[in-house]
Amino acid sequence: MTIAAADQITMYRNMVLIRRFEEGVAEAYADGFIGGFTHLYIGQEAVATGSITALNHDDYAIGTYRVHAHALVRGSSARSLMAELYGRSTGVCKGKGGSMHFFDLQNYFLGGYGIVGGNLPIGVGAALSMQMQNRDAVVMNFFGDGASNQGVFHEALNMAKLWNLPVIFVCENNFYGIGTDVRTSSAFNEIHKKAQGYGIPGHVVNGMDVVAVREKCEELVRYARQGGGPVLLEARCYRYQGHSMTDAGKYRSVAEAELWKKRDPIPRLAKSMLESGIVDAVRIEAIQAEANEIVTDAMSFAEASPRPAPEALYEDLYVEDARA
Amino acid sequence: MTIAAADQITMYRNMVLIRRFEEGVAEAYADGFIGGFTHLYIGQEAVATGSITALNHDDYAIGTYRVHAHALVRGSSARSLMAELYGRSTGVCKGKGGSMHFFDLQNYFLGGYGIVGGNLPIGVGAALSMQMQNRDAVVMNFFGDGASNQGVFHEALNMAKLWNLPVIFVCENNFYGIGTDVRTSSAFNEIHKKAQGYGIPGHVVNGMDVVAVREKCEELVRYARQGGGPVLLEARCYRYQGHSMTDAGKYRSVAEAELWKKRDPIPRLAKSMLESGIVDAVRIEAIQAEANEIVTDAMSFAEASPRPAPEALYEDLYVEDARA
Amino acid sequence: MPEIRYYEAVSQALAEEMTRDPRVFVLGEDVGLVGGTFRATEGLMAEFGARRVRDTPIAEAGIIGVAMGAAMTGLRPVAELMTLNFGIVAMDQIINHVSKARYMFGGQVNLPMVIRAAAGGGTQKGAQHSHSIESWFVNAPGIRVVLPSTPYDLKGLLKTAIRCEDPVLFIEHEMLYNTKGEVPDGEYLLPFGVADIKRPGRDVTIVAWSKMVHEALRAAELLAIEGIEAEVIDPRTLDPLDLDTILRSVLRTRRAVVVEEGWRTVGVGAEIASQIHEALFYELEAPVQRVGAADVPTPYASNLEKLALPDAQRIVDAVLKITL
Amino acid sequence: MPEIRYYEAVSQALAEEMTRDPRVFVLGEDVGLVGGTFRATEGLMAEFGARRVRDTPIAEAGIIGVAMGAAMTGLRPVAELMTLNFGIVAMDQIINHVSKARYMFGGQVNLPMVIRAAAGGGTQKGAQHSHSIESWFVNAPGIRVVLPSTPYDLKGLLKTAIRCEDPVLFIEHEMLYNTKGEVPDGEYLLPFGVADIKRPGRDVTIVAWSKMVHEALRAAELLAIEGIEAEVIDPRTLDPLDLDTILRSVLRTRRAVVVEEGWRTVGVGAEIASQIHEALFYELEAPVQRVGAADVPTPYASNLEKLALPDAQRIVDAVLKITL
Ligand SMILES: Cc1ncc(C[n+]2csc(CCOP(=O)(O)OP(=O)(O)O)c2C)c(N)n1
Ligand SMILES: Cc1ncc(C[n+]2csc(CCOP(=O)(O)OP(=O)(O)O)c2C)c(N)n1
Ligand SMILES: [Mg+2]
Ligand SMILES: [Mg+2]
Repeated sequence: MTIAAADQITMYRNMVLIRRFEEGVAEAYADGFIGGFTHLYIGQEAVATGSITALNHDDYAIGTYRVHAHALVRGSSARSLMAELYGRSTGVCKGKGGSMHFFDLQNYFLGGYGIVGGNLPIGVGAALSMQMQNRDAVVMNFFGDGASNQGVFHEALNMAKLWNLPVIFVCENNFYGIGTDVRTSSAFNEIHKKAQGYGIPGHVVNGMDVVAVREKCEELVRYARQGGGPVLLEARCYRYQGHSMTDAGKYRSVAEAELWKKRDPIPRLAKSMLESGIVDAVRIEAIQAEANEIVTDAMSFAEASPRPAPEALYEDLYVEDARA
Repeated sequence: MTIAAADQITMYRNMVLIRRFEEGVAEAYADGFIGGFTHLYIGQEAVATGSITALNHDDYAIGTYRVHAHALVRGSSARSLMAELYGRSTGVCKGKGGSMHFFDLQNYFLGGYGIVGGNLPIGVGAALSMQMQNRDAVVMNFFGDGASNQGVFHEALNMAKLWNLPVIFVCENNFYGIGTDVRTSSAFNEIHKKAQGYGIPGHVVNGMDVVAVREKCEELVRYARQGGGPVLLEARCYRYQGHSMTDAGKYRSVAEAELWKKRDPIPRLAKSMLESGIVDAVRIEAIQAEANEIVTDAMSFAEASPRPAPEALYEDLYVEDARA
Repeated sequence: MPEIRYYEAVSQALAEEMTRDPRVFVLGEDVGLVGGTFRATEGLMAEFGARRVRDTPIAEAGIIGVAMGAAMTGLRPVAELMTLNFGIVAMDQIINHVSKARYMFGGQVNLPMVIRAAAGGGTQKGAQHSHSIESWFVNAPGIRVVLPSTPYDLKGLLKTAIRCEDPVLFIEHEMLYNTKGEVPDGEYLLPFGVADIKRPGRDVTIVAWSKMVHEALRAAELLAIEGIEAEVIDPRTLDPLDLDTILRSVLRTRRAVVVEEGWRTVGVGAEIASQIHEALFYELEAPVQRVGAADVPTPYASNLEKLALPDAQRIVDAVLKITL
Repeated sequence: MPEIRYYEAVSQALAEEMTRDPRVFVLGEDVGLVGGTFRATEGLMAEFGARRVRDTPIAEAGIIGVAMGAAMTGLRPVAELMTLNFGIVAMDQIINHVSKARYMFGGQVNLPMVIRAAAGGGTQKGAQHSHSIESWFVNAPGIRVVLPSTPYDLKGLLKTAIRCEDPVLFIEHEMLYNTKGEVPDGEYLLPFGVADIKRPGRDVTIVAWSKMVHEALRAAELLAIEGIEAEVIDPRTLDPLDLDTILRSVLRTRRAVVVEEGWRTVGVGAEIASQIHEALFYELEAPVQRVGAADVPTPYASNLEKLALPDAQRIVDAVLKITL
């Protein structure tokens, strides 16, 4: 166990907060405060938490439309994210982005993108930028199992390797792209092996074990930062909910879901921390209470926040002085 | 040597005809009879010849913008192809396609396409069609080394393997995409190995040796036809001319070009056929004379042919009765 | 007549045509096991099997290319893009391959294929998931463009599309899937290029398609209260466009408003308005008005999205501008 | 003033801006070693090195995504698409990512990037290589669209584009690269959104951009012989569009013709014509005329291509329709 006690507690805090946050989102969605496509992260907490906490503050992360967790771990406030989901002017994107398009430059989060695979070349471009500016920052580039079949995946990995860029490609393999099983979508469904076709080292980790993810990511981040070039990590995990709020997820068996829920990353870490005496039961409860408060506060903040002013409709499209 | 004497002679005929045809094209282009982008095949004759002659008449072939040779070997008449290049109504596409867009359904040639990689998923679709119609035909899908970096390459190979389709992907690796060396464009530049990332068997062959190409392709065509699924062949070759008529090809060293010209596939086959007594010098000359005549005739036929009538401008876009 | 929903009209049309013609098959993301994100292919896999109702990887360019290859070789594919937003990834295959093949190959081959895609905004799906970009496809020749506004129109037009020898882009509106409408029991087809007068009127002509037809009808009711009788024309197909019906109507009303959900600038409305101005300049009482989306990416916040997209009130305002 | 060619104006602008600002860099296919297919980046690699003049694989979606990632993180990329025909492969990255990012992320990030692309037909490049599709990019908000018609305009506008904080699509015409024009020695910038009156006249206003400006000027000369003085206005940037200059001119001439090389149906001409009709309906003597390409894929045969694309004579005919 190479992860310091304090870091383990931080990761536990993050995972509990993510779980509560997503539960709050589900509630608010049901109550009609949140609209559009909303993709929950429940079940996958260990991946965003274990990977992003291995980054420096000024390393970049970029992801998909399932990025509530990633933004939280990067440091965006629950208030600014919940307000975004409520479509309020106090949201992290002033209410213009919504669930799929969180973005927080201050926290080096380069955004959520709704087009499957679309973020991959963009993350590679950020890595090229780091290299050209001789900054030693790395880029963590998240994608799903389904995304690995998109053309841009191929183009992004090839360029990252050609130019030896500091990118950590993190595949969150939850075994489904909406209702399509990875075996139905990928001829070669051991995704970490797809990296071989580009001469990129591919790794696999148990995405339900946050400590394992963290350890592996610290290794890969170091590797990329030291000039080793791109690496790919396949984190095997499972989303408990449907693909989005409107998906019942009938295509998956109850047995399968139950099996995965037994591996839930949150109690798993709690147990190991309790056993190793890093925390006691009181502390665990305190952390959960704290998360509850943060999310409850975020929801009332969001509800109390004003909607964007009508003038906002035409703002933020172009930088003003661009019109010569 | 498993290729019958008659087949060797046929292949020699084809290669000589291709060479003469392309020389005629260069002439006609210089004289202003041919316009647009025109990509010559000189130097690569052994690839189209050795591969396509391994197909049955009702197998399909589909290729890129460098397909004069492929159409000839498929059986399109030199007249119809030259007339197409001259932009005449007697052309294989009535003069509407031009050099990059030969197409000849009667000869099961599914066309030339000008967008790099664009033909790859289309060829896969034709193979799916053969499978669904329970026809035992296969599809030969040509592309270049540069095309292997396009997103659709990734998508096409994945689908071909997922559905176990009868496609032979033939990469004509001439080591350059216009002026870009394969090492500059592909992180993993042993292109036949890219197939591994999809669980597709990858092979490599000397693309300057028509007999070797033919032998390998007979094996691969048999494999695909018998339900083995997709295969990929990398044929290493060289184009003697610039990328297109307007490219001087300064990016390649004279020494490199000279080295490859020493491996010219045409004299190579002539020599081996003479040695094994399949043909005598007289026959060789006769074949060359025959090719000269065919091309000279094609050029005068093309020049004498009428240009498309003005009404042709709006013809062939839609099937008439589609309008309700 | 029985009432069915818009999405049921899709599956009915598909089932009838697949039963009638064994060459018809469906492919796309989650069309099989899941039955379509919008339930439009529900039950088809159970009825026709996984070969004819094929789940694909998330690879839109590949999907369209595969459909094209199949269409050129004896099948009649119906490819689903899930939503047209993702069709942008396949733009090259649609515009540069599917739309051009028949013409550039001199009419040698037909492409009897349908591309089905959901489109439109209005439910807070945000900037990347709310496109109405029919204008691009109407601009590019070679593909028919159909946008049904009711279950009745949808079923009759989709059956016609499947029997059409030319490629058809069939755009369904996401917000209409659950709307109900009467559909006759027996089989029927609706022709392309024939507009439907959804409401007769003498004072002003409103041209609208897809979801905007319903906004236009709502506007017509509001206008009726003011004593203004609006005629609402639904072209149903934008390529081919039934200009005659539109011009005949405007010749009577001498006033016209064109409504579309897509961006106003260089929308299809600009084309129709120009055609009306060119044909009836001296008959018009006032310039043709255009109503379309604000020229910004669709914002997530519900109040901003409402401001961005056209509605009945905006149509009323446009009509009053030229009738008072 | 010294005369230089259009392609030299590109390399001069790039060299000056790269010297001025170390954040500016160039990437694209064959931009380095080869110096650009149209010689537009000649000498840059020698001067600025392979890091700042980067040859890429043939992967347009990847190229645009990489440029976007670099632009969001401190650099100012100039991505070359070789030709806009290949930009269709990257349509999703351009429209759904580059054009939307700033707005959907609530204005948190600027995208100071330029996408350079050659476009246009006229030299028998055939159906897939002759696009003029600026209309799609003017339809979609979030990216500036610039189409210079002379070396002077090109240099001044490209420098402005590189300094612009917003994404710019910079479309160069393939047939203009070798045209010459006077360009001052010293540095100069030309503003976006300011049209240039290329020829003053009192009888009719002709709006044209890119290569069509020269056809319009030729037409104006022919018309002058008939005693008709045409004013030729080159908007130079279509987004932003200088409508004021156009309307002021039409207010004087009371007659207008809009000319574009792209397909006439739903072209930018439809938008400009509609704007003129809406603003000056009661001042116009006749409906605004539109001249554009025939609504078919560009045919290869020289005589058909000539019929498909607009020219001076077609412009003259359009003017005579409304002046006699
Ligand atoms: C290009 C594109 N095609 C289709 C979609 C619709 N879609 C949204 S998410 C999704 C599944 C993606 O699966 P995966 O990559 O495994 O990510 P996950 O949702 O499992 O996290 C699909 C098909 C899309 N957003 N973009
Ligand atoms: C999508 C796309 N990008 C760029 C081009 C321009 N282009 C035409 S051929 C070519 C090089 C292709 O190289 P390769 O695949 O090796 O084929 P080769 O020309 O060597 O036969 C390029 C970049 C194109 N036609 N299509
Ligand atoms: Mg998944
Ligand atoms: Mg090559």
